Amino acid sequence: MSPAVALRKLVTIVCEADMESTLLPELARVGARGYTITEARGQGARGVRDGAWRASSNIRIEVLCDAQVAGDLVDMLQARYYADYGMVVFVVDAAVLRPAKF
Amino acid sequence: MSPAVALRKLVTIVCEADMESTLLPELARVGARGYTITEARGQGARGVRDGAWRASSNIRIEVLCDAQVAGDLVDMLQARYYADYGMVVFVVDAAVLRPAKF
Amino acid sequence: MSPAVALRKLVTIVCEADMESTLLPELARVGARGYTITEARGQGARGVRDGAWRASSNIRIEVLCDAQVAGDLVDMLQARYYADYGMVVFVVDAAVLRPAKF
Amino acid sequence: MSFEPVILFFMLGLLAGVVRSDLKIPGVVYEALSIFLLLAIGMKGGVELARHSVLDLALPAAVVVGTALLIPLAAFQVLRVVGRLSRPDAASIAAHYGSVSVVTFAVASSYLASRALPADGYMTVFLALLELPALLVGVFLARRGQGGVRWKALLHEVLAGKSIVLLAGGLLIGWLAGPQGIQPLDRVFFDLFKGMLAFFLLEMGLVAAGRLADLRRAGPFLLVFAIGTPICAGLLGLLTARLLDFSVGNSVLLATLYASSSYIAAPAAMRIAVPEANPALSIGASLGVTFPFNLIAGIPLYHWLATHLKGVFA
Amino acid sequence: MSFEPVILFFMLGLLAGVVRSDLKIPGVVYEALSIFLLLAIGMKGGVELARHSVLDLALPAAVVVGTALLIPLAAFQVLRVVGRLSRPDAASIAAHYGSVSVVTFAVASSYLASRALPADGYMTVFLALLELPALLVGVFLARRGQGGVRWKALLHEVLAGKSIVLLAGGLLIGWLAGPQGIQPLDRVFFDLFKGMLAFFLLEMGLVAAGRLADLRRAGPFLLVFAIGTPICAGLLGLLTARLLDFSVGNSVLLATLYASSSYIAAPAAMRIAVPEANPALSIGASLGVTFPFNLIAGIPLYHWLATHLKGVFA
Amino acid sequence: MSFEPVILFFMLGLLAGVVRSDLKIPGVVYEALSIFLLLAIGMKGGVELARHSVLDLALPAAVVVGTALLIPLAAFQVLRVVGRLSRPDAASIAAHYGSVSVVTFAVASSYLASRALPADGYMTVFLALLELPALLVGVFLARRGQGGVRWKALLHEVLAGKSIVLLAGGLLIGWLAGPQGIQPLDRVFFDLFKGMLAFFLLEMGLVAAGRLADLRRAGPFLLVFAIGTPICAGLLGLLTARLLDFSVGNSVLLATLYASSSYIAAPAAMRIAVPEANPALSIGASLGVTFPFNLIAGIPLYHWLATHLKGVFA
Ligand SMILES: Nc1ncnc2c1ncn2[C@@H]1O[C@H](COP(=O)(O)O)[C@@H](O)[C@H]1O
Ligand SMILES: Nc1ncnc2c1ncn2[C@@H]1O[C@H](COP(=O)(O)O)[C@@H](O)[C@H]1O
Ligand SMILES: Nc1ncnc2c1ncn2[C@@H]1O[C@H](COP(=O)(O)O)[C@@H](O)[C@H]1O
Ligand code: NA
Ligand code: NA
Ligand code: NA
Repeated sequence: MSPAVALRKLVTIVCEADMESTLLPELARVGARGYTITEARGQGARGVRDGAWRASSNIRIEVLCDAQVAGDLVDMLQARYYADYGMVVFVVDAAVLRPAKF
Repeated sequence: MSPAVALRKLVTIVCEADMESTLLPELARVGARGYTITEARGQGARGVRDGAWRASSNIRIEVLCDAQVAGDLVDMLQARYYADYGMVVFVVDAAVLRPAKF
Repeated sequence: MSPAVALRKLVTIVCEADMESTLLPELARVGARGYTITEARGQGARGVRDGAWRASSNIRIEVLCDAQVAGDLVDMLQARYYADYGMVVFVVDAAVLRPAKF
Repeated sequence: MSFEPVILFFMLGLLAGVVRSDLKIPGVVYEALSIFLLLAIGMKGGVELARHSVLDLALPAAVVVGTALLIPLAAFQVLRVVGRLSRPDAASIAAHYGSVSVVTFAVASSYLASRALPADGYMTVFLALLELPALLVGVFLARRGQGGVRWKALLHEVLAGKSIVLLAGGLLIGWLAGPQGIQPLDRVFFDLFKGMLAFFLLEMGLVAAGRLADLRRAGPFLLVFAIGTPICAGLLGLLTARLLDFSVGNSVLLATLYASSSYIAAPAAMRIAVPEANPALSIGASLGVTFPFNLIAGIPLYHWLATHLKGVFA
Repeated sequence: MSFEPVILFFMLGLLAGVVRSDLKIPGVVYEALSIFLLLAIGMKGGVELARHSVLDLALPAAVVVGTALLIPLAAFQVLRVVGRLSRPDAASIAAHYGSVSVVTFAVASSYLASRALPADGYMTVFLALLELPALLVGVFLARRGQGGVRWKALLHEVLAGKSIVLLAGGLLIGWLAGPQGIQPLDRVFFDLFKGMLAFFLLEMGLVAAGRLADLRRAGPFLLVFAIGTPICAGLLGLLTARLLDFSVGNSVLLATLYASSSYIAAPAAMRIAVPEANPALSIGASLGVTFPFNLIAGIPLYHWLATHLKGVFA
Repeated sequence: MSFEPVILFFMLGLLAGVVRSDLKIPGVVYEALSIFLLLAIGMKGGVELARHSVLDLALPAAVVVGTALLIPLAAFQVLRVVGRLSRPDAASIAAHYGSVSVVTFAVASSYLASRALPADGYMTVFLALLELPALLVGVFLARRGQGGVRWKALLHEVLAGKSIVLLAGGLLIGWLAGPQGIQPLDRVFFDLFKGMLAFFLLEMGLVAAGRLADLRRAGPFLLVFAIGTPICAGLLGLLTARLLDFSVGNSVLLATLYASSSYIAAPAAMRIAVPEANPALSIGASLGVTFPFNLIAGIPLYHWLATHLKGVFA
């Protein structure tokens, strides 16, 4: 692949749709420069969330960032939101173009 | 990253939307404790699925689980559904918080 | 996991929804045999894209392919589209069933 | 021949699909419109039903369901013997043609209305009754001698499927509320019906355009089948109507029901119960050929035949 | 008892949910319908408001908002002391019951209309005014002595929330445009109202069916609470109406407002302001029990009480 | 000045966007409403067209398309020379202003209707004809002397684009079906038109609010351009109307077409054909300034001018 490729972290957060307005400023605060959101539904420890109305819909947020920001992001979510909200977070290594962007 | 992080498998299944009611119980049967679904469309060996109506829509199911469940899940899909349905399955390593959850 | 599993690349492209009709033929041209699309919104260097209308919506395209096609795909996107469009591309290793398919 | 204007919307959709327009009607709008149409058709039927004794319908219903079962059985033989299709494919296609199309029925009703030909509201009951049995027959044909059918799951799939729930639910609501009770809802469910049908047909045109390619791959036999079957089934419907001494309007509706093929309930049910069947064949034939054929040529043909058969038999 | 036909749609949705039908109304349709209903209710109120002096409403509004605040305060005590719920859960549920349900109000209006019982359009103003205060009380109860509430963010969340924006915006548009100005929009906002409400109730039935399971887990106390609270709150509403010398129609509407519990604004606001509260409890009680109770039994009950209390007091 | 009430919905949307309300109209609803409006406008025009000879329109159409081409050419010069914008940006913005806005046209029609000012249905034909040419001019200006334009792909993009397909398709359906044939569809396509337009404007207000920020970054030149251009283009439209001896109603509509700038077809076409152009500039100016300007001040201004110019020339 082209020389401009470098490894970064892809952090994916699946959470309640109602958290969007709360979480987005937090992402910026820990240093994320962007995000991508898709609408989702699912099931987990807190039961089925079928997307029939906003209160039972999920969103799936993806953040590409460096390892430092990824760590801070995960720690922040753990410290402030994990206890009270239906939420799943996972981190994957991803090769990106224009690494300076993330 | 925080010490509570551990490696798990992220299994992603892209398949016909009509399979949802059939597949979800199967996931639980092989031991998956949750899943996330997003609506999708696409193209593959069976042609274009443009999402214009249910019969040509796909869904994208993500399951976070341990390697054992991931293996069973993939084997089950292979054995029972691969021959007859438009379906793509791939598995990625993911670092998760609260690993006991998956 | 079953012996039919092999490693491939998962290329994910997040870009403006209006690019869909332009990009899909390009994917085929570099040798991709399929793709999966989900509707998305997000934020990046070019500002917020909130999905309120087509002109501010994103799509998220996933392509499973071998390393060769992945490299060509990323190079093509870099050469022809990166300068002018809001776009993020990342590549992840994925274990797939039926590797001959990709 | 004077055109049903709603059909023009189907043609516009077809054209847009063929010239690869970027016109796309979101899948969600398709869902919402189909819910509206099913409910509205059910309610219209239910309101009319309130004017009749339900018991009077029992015998005609039995006759209609019984003769309609000949359609999937005969279609299966033709598909196997003449078309040399695999057992699952033949069974799945037979199920589609044995079942019914709600939208074709709606277009036929609106065809009759614009010609001031009266038809009875309780015909909707036959619509609801004819959806399920052919699907069961299809699964039975696919699985004969094999076992392994999860009949309970299948029955649940169809009986709790959205088309039966909405049609039967609408019938019940219309029947319970009666004309007076429904009246404040008329503005939505009745006045808007034809416009909504026009939109839905625009969308069906777009979808059908995509199915034509599938069909082209399938060869000429299926094409002939997809036009011959509605004509034969329509004739069977007219004979049954004659037997039951139906009016011309009711006869046209019954012929249309027999001639129409399903593309809402059947594809989903077959995909689950007969997964080896290739949906491109059944949906390509049903939606790509039979649906437009019925809309454009079939309904006027059944009308013409109903008028003339009346004379022959009388 | 003669049935409001729109309620039949709620029951159909409930039934479809209980038999696990594949009938699903896309979330987007839910959003679109709720926007329509909020705007239309606001506009209807605004047009009527143009016929009154706004100042005349100031005193009744103060009384109504004041007495309505007793509901969350009393509910909180009951939930804490009798129900032994945690402080956040008790506060969140209290906020839901102190706030109001727009759809319950709409069904009550349509109940009155089909009985030709007059009610004043400005009742919508109370609807808009009653949504917010109970939410603030709920957050206050949850956080008392703890600090750390971002009141500004919360106020923004609710005041700029879609239900207030659409209700108040609709009121303003109706008021500015007046009956003549609105008239070309009547075909959509007034004529279609009841049919759209029917659709929305179908959807609410599906959603409520899913909530019933949540509630079953919560035990019998919450069930009793979810039926007892609307009755008590409804009585408080009737007393307040009596105090303000309201007509029977207005009294029924006020009682319904007091008795109704929120499931649009409250869940979102509580999720953000009191995240430790379990939404399964508040939504399960509010949507799974109180909403259907008010629709089916509550509104006729408040009507009956309004008619008879009138006699008692007079 | 008496207000078109539909404009209040635009303002409500704008306000909701500015106060960062959580009110969001799903993108799917935007799509569905725009399909409805395009089809309905086309059909209305087609029905009226049936009353005229199409040939009579050929000459005026040529004149209208010809003079309207001056708009993108002049705008390009101004943007290059005065605004010092890059060639692609200037070309893309010029294309937006040379093309037309369907919703602005609809608001002008409804403005005339509520003032009982007659206008001819065939004006819709000009709407359909004016969309495309300016887009071609824009691409030509961007690429002059460079080559590399895929004209075939571009023509297909626009001609098979949803706005042309639906407008032209609606015109054809209305023309083929005629007033009687369309009549059963009136309840949806004509009666609901204004209410649907109101909803769409609510959504446009939300979208426009988001664009204002883009524009602020672009500096004062573009702001002046976005208000000056519609005034000049509107005057050109009035002169053309005078030349063609149009009625006052038709003159207002033509001026509005000239003055309006595209934000459905143009953004998508420019994004593909002139990707180096920054869409924040063209959409910010077109949707953030010119669209609201035309709605609130432009249309009444063109009306006033049309009435007075009539006197001047006569
Ligand atoms: N094992 C899992 N795999 C994938 N997604 C999950 C999993 N568990 C939970 N989720 C998602 O995360 C949301 C919240 O999970 P929970 O907090 O466990 O209820 C669920 O609604 C799912 O969308
Ligand atoms: N190479 C690929 N990359 C990403 N998604 C694919 C690929 N091939 C197939 N898909 C997805 O899987 C669905 C079914 O694939 P198929 O069975 O090959 O038709 C398609 O509609 C796509 O959404
Ligand atoms: N750091 C990031 N993480 C995830 N998605 C991103 C990121 N940056 C940009 N995106 C997505 O890519 C789109 C275009 O990005 P941009 O070109 O930076 O404006 C955005 O609208 C987001 O959906
Ligand atoms: Na049939
Ligand atoms: Na209340
Ligand atoms: Na213009």
